[in-house]
Amino acid sequence: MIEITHDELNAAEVEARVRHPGAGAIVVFVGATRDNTAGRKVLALEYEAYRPMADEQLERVASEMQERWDLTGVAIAHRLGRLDIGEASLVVAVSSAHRKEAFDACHFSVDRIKQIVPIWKKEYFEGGEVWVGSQADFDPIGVRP
Amino acid sequence: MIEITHDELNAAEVEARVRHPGAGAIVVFVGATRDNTAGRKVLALEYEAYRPMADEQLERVASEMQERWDLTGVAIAHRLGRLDIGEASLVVAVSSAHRKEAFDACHFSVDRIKQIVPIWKKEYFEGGEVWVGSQADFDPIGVRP
Amino acid sequence: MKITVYLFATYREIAGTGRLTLDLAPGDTVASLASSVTALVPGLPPADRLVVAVNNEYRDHDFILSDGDEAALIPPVSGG
Amino acid sequence: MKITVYLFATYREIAGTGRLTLDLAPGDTVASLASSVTALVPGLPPADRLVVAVNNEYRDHDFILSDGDEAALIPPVSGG
Repeated sequence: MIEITHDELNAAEVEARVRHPGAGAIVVFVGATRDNTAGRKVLALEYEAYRPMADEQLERVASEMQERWDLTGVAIAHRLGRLDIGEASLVVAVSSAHRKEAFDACHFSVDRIKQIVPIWKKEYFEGGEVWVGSQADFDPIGVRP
Repeated sequence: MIEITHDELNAAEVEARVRHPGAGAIVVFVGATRDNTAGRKVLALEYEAYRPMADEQLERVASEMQERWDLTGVAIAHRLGRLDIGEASLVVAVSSAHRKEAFDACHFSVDRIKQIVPIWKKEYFEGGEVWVGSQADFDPIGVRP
Repeated sequence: MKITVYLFATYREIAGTGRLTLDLAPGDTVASLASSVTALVPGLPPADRLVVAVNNEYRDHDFILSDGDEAALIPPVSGG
Repeated sequence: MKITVYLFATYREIAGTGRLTLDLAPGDTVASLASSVTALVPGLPPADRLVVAVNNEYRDHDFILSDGDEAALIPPVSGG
């Protein structure tokens, strides 16, 4: 249910993994690379992961979701490597009997991935590049799910 | 951006309609037909709409979303006719620069569709069938978005 | 004046038809329409509880109808 | 004891390498490791601010290391 890959992500394929006869709601999140950050034009992005820790932390996020909500399926896929603008970097699919659980769990997962999963994004601008990430907000041990 | 159809829904196709270079987040909701309601086994479902009022009310939901949140795309597709268990009855796709807007707008749309859009669902059980819908909760004029 | 009234889902099944034509007086409101329909069709909810759309818009019971309006009785919706 | 330390993203670029090997004493903690790395690699954040994983788990600075542990300096993450 967890996948980290250099291949292009296919949201439909990730969604298919959470289909279930008892699922009334499926919520899919697709994180895509934007053409700007704070008004500055972004040309491309690159994602790097610490594996297998990133895989284990994604598994942990999925477990936290399953513990906290009554879900019929969870699937998470994260892309690595160089991405063009508009390409999907993250796909999370969640299914549940009812929609509130699916929405809440899916939203939680994205927040949580951005707190604890050791994956880093570099943005390439015209004439520069920068690793994204805020030292001030980063506290993967202290932050609670 | 609004579609009411007797054909099978394709979530990937609906999602593709909201892709945008400024979109960092796409949230897709898929409403699927469940195999049970309050523990009773459901065999199939049927959706009926009052058209073109249903189309107009779906457009209204999309407009309310666009007014309330800063979105880069909205697409809604609702299925009509007879559906087997597990088939998608509703797909909503929302894109935005940031994920909170996309999640909130998408969740809102589903709640709102269930308040005001003149579409009805009939559930077929073994030995019976019933039109779903609660008279007590139905107040499409009084309810505010 | 002639007003066409469409019925859907459970109301259509109760009435045994999806469409009625009512002859109402000029100045008649949605409330008059609802009373006329419940008088014609036994088994519907009470007239004052009926939700009515006129020309594809939800309308209050004091809304005044015009000749040729298309009305619809809207049972509790259950799409999604 | 030998401890391997991996560096990622901005830390890897600052260090010019993705991997260091430290020779630490038995009983040394994550805090000792962080100090050793910042002494070796100028330009990193202060040692007490470094987030460290040991064998794929985030660990507090008082966590005691064992021979053969795989450690990693984790810069602020930005996946998703």
